[in-house]
Amino acid sequence: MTLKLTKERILENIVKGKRLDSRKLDEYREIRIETGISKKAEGSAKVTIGETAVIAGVKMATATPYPDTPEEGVMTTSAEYLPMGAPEFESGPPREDEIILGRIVDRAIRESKCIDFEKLCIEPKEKVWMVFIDILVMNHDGNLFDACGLAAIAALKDAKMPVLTDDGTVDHEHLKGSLPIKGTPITIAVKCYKGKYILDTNADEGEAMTTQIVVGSNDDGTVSSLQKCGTEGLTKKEIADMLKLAVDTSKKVRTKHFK
Amino acid sequence: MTLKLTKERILENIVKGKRLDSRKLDEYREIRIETGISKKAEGSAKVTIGETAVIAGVKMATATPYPDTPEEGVMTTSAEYLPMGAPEFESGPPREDEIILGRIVDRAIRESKCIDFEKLCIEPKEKVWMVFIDILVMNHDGNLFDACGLAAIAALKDAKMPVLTDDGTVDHEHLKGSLPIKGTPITIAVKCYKGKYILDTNADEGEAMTTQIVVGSNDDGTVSSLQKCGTEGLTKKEIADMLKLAVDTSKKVRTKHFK
Amino acid sequence: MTLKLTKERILENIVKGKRLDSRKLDEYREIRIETGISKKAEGSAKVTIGETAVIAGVKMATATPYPDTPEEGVMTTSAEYLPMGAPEFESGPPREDEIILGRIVDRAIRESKCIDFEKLCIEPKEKVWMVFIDILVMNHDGNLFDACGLAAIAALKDAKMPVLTDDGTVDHEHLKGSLPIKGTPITIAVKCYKGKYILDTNADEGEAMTTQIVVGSNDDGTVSSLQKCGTEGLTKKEIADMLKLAVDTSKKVRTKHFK
Amino acid sequence: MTKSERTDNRKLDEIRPMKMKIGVIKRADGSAEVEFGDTKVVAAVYGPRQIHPRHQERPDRSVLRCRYNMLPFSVSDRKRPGYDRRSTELGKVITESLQPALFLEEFPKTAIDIDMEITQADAGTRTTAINAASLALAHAGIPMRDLVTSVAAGRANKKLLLDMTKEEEDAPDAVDLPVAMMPRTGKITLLQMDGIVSPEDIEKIVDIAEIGCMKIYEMQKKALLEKYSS
Amino acid sequence: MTKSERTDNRKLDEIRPMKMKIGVIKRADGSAEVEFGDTKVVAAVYGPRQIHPRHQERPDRSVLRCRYNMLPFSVSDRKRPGYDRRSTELGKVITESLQPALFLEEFPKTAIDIDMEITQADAGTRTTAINAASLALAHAGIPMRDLVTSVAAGRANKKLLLDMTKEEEDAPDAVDLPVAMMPRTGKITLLQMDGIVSPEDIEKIVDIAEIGCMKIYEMQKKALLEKYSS
Amino acid sequence: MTKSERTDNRKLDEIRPMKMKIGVIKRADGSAEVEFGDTKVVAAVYGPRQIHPRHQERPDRSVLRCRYNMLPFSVSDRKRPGYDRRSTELGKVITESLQPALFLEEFPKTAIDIDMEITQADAGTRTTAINAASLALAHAGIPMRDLVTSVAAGRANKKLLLDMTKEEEDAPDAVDLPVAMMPRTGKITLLQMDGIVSPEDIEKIVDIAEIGCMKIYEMQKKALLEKYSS
Repeated sequence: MTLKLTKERILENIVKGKRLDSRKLDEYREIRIETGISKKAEGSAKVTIGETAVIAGVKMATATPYPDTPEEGVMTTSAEYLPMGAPEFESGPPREDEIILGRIVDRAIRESKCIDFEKLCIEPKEKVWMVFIDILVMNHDGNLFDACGLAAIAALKDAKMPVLTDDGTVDHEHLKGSLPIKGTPITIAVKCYKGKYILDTNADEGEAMTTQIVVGSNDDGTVSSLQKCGTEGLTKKEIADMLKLAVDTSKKVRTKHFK
Repeated sequence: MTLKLTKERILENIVKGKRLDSRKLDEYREIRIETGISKKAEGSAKVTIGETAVIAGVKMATATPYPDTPEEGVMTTSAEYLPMGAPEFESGPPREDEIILGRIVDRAIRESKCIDFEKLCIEPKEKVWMVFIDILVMNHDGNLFDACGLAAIAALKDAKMPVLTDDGTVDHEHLKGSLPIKGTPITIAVKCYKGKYILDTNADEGEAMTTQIVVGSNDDGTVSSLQKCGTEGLTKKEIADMLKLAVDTSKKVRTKHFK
Repeated sequence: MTLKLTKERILENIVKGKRLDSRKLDEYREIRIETGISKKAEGSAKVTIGETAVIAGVKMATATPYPDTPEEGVMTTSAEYLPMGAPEFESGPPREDEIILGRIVDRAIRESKCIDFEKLCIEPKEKVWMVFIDILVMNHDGNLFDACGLAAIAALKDAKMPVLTDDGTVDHEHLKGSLPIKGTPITIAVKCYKGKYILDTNADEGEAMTTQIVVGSNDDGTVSSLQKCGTEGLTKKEIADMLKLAVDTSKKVRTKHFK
Repeated sequence: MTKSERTDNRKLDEIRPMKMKIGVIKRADGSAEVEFGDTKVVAAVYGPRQIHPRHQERPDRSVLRCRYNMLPFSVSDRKRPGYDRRSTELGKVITESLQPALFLEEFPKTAIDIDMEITQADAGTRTTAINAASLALAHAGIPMRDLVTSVAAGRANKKLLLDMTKEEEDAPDAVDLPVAMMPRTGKITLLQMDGIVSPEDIEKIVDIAEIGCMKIYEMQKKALLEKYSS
Repeated sequence: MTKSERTDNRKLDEIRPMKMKIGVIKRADGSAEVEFGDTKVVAAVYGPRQIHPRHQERPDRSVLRCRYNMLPFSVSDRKRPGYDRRSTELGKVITESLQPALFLEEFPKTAIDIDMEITQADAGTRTTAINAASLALAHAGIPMRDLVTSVAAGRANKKLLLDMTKEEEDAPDAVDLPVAMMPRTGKITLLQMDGIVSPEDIEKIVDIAEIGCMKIYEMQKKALLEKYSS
Repeated sequence: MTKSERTDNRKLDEIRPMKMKIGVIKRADGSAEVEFGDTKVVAAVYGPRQIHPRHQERPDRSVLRCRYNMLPFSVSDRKRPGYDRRSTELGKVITESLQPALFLEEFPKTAIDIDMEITQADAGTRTTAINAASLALAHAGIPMRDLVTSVAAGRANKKLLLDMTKEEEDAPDAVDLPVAMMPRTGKITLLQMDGIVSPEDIEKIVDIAEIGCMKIYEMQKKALLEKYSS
């Protein structure tokens, strides 16, 4: 846990527009995205932002559709902190933070409608494809929302369809064709402290400042998911500013890393 | 938890035939039964006895019958202490007390044969109605057995049948006809302390005196479930007396509250 | 837990080739095997080695075969410490030791191919017999691997097949014919301390010496499962010696107790 | 705004009928029941009190713990009792929406526990739970910077709407945006959203939600006043 | 009472054959195995001893903890290992049936743990478990006011019966009423019942159960005498 | 030994290509990633450090705790997250294969935690995990008697082989025997086996595994040297 003194120094600097690692408030650490990092997955990606490292893998299986969407495939996303990711992470049932992380990334993907679920129908009412996105935090140095969101979409775009054999089992060895993915939703977290907006907080900064909005936005500049987190309230103006910053940032990230 | 002094005062008074709230030993606090308290349930009821408050809801679903009763519907009852019900209640897996409470109410309903399970058969061996009775303790001021038993039967009598649609799903929006309920089993707990019999103990009294029999009895005066609880033994005479008191009391409650 | 002094005395004696109960290093306590100890099981056995006592029961049910062995029955083995078995045993989810114990016995049975799984096929791809072997430690005085292994194979050899009725349910009351068991795999644990090999350690000895190999071997002298346990390494020579001792001992046990 | 063709004939910026009842759970330190259309929530507060398990204790502040729970019969298809990911998320989100209004640092080493039970679930369970919890906190006498007030606004069939119905939430272009705020300062403490929308429309929808919050705020104050004047 | 047409040719007030063996679990402080017809139970006692987890400790008495557990192969269809609601209930009910016989206040801050394992289940597992546990407590040298003795009586095919078989329990008019008592004082410590019956018949059935208890009590005393005279 | 008809054209005593990378997890005290054919494992070490939960603390030594975990997408059919019996067993077996190399008694009251995550699973996940963990321990600066080195040997299609492929493991006569050792003393710390084989052949297979271990040992030393010389 961050020492109280470190926390105070971080906040004093933020007020002056400065950061301890001399980045600007809206400056990212280096982002790297590598796909195809696990041969067994239908799709996979490793994302590093500075020293934060997460991996995501996509697996497919057949499932029964929900009664109210009988012709659509289904999706489930989970995020987990691996014990190796930080000294305080522990093996065990998912913690509150992991559940929130998973659900926010899930919504950013789901609500953007970037997965064409109708193309994942095998037989209406009976059988559809289920897409599992599993995200693992391997090294935690802050900004997990951005990193996990990037890993999820990168793994989806990397994924190939497995083959359904005649006897109904799934052949994961012979993949063919991509998953039906249209668009590239990007999740950006913007923190706020005394009227300053900060991007890409590292682990210490993230503990010092919790209040943020996490925004999932799309190629055309629309927003498809939004969540305020943290222990302080925000004014309408702050929210409007942060929203704009998130959408602008997502465009830059999309252009740079997904062409 | 009741202070030791309170406990001693309660017991000293009971021996003299008195109670701290000046009720007679066999006198109830006011009982109120309100049905239809949740629109989403097939049937529901709220029961208050003094400051004790419980609610029960009935939901129906389709299920496979048990192999040994292929033409009968099934039922399951659970009782849960909500964290709001008392300072010492906690969220978590069901505690021993909750399990006992649920099982005693379950048996009182089940053994009375008040639910006509044969009428809940949809297709022999294949599909029957399953009746879920969920009982929640919202405020605990003693005598949960009586309150939960009343809530369960009141919710059952309030319940309407959902409609089974042509494609086999259950339509909970259009209910029609009552559940096949015949009779009104009533659960009454009678406590015993040094030869005195006490009805409707409040929370403090309930902690001071644990030895009791809980009796489920029917419109015709028969008994269909019986359980001794608590840390002391009872003589045969005490049991016979308490049994009579329970059956007589159940008649009064039935007449007054279920016409 | 063994007192430190007892532990030291045990080890000092072992080095001299002696044991506190004056057995030779390779000498067993009396082994007794009794079968048919639970009428409700398809097969059952109680094994005592000195004061160690375990019971095992075999139950059968129908199940779906694994996709890669559509014409073979399936098996599952579990071992559990009953709270009565030792002061330190507790009720609860299975402990690491219990899981290891169950898995080693499972492998000794499974890998020996002593169960003819093809004869447990009812309908290819659809329905096969599932064999449950449940082993319970009733009194723990060491050498649980040998005792549980013996109980498992004795219960299997005692087991009769239940009857599959016309409507697909299992009739456990009318058993007929034995389970298709060929051969008698025997599990033997050999401990090693400073170059000495010790068989059948009691509870105190077992705590003083943890390093061992557990060997499952067959009627023809072949080995079908092998596992090193404990906190010290072993040389190749030690392993070869212990392996031979285990196989030789298994022959004696098989001859004496299974004719 | 004018009268619309909303399924339940409400105006675009009109909320469903709301009822508030304070002091419904006798043993709790504070409690309230709020009905909002067909949604019904009971909230009860215990605390500040000693914290269990002890390792959750904080030396410098009270720990606010919120439980959001749907009763098994509060929905069409019976909900299995016990926690799921959704209730864990909502417990956390509600905690963070109430926390800015509290002076947690004044009660170090304690817990403030809020239990919110959904007895009937229609649209708006989380916002109704926040409104009920806020009243329960006030009823428990826990000092607050302001009441927290919550309602959702959104878009359906190309119209921006306050307090959408379940049917409106199913519109193909539906956007649902629950908001909680402290009306006195205008600080927003809950903001979630699903559905595709422009940043500009988000601002407009938040404005509409604010209108709703102000109405509910008046009702909350009135309910408290009635409780204490009676 | 006279000879009946009971499925197993017993008289109406005759119990199934019962065997008792004391001292079957070496490491336990006390133990016993009881066979009752085709029901078989092993009970073992540890304690009074230090209590884990510590928060269960009571400053003024020992805590009696009973585990009732059916082994997976003790029933026709394999029972999954682990607790269910029925075993939790029976553990509690058995605890309360034994507790009146013990002087728990003489061993403050300790636990007395009884593990009862059903190795073969036919009618009467809970009553047999109580009989076995009672012997195990005596064998452990734990002071008792009296042995606790248990058996069920009931009604089947219009006859009141002692110790019903599984078949008799399936009669359309079946009533099953397990009883435990301390024979010296006649105090009843277990009483449960399922099935529709008049209060008067309950009294008669309890009388029949009492006859059975007295017989078992003699067998328990004899078994203990033999154990200690050998 | 000579060139064989092995599915992947390796010689009988040839291992799959192996890559080692040290220091891959920044926050850990030590870490390494090892690729072995299509198997990939990341291992990270924290410790010696204070132990939680405290009741696991040992007054006279450090407690080594190893977690072996397959990521959900590391296998063809997605693996549900969470522990199963297999991972519990492998955690224990790996702990016992590493423990002989450590001086646990020098760090009383602490824990040394190793997390091994299988990111891609082909043949040999447990042996690869041991090789990675051993490097991670060295990287963490934890004193060791020797590196622990691990590989499997076995039999397929009547041939004794080093480092079998998944296909070879499916041969009707397949025997798979994973071994770990401390090469300096030749002490074997992991030995498991499935499949029917004579005791004599076991000795031969262990000899083959030893050849593989010596090769990997050289690679491990080289990887560490490169890390510290760079």
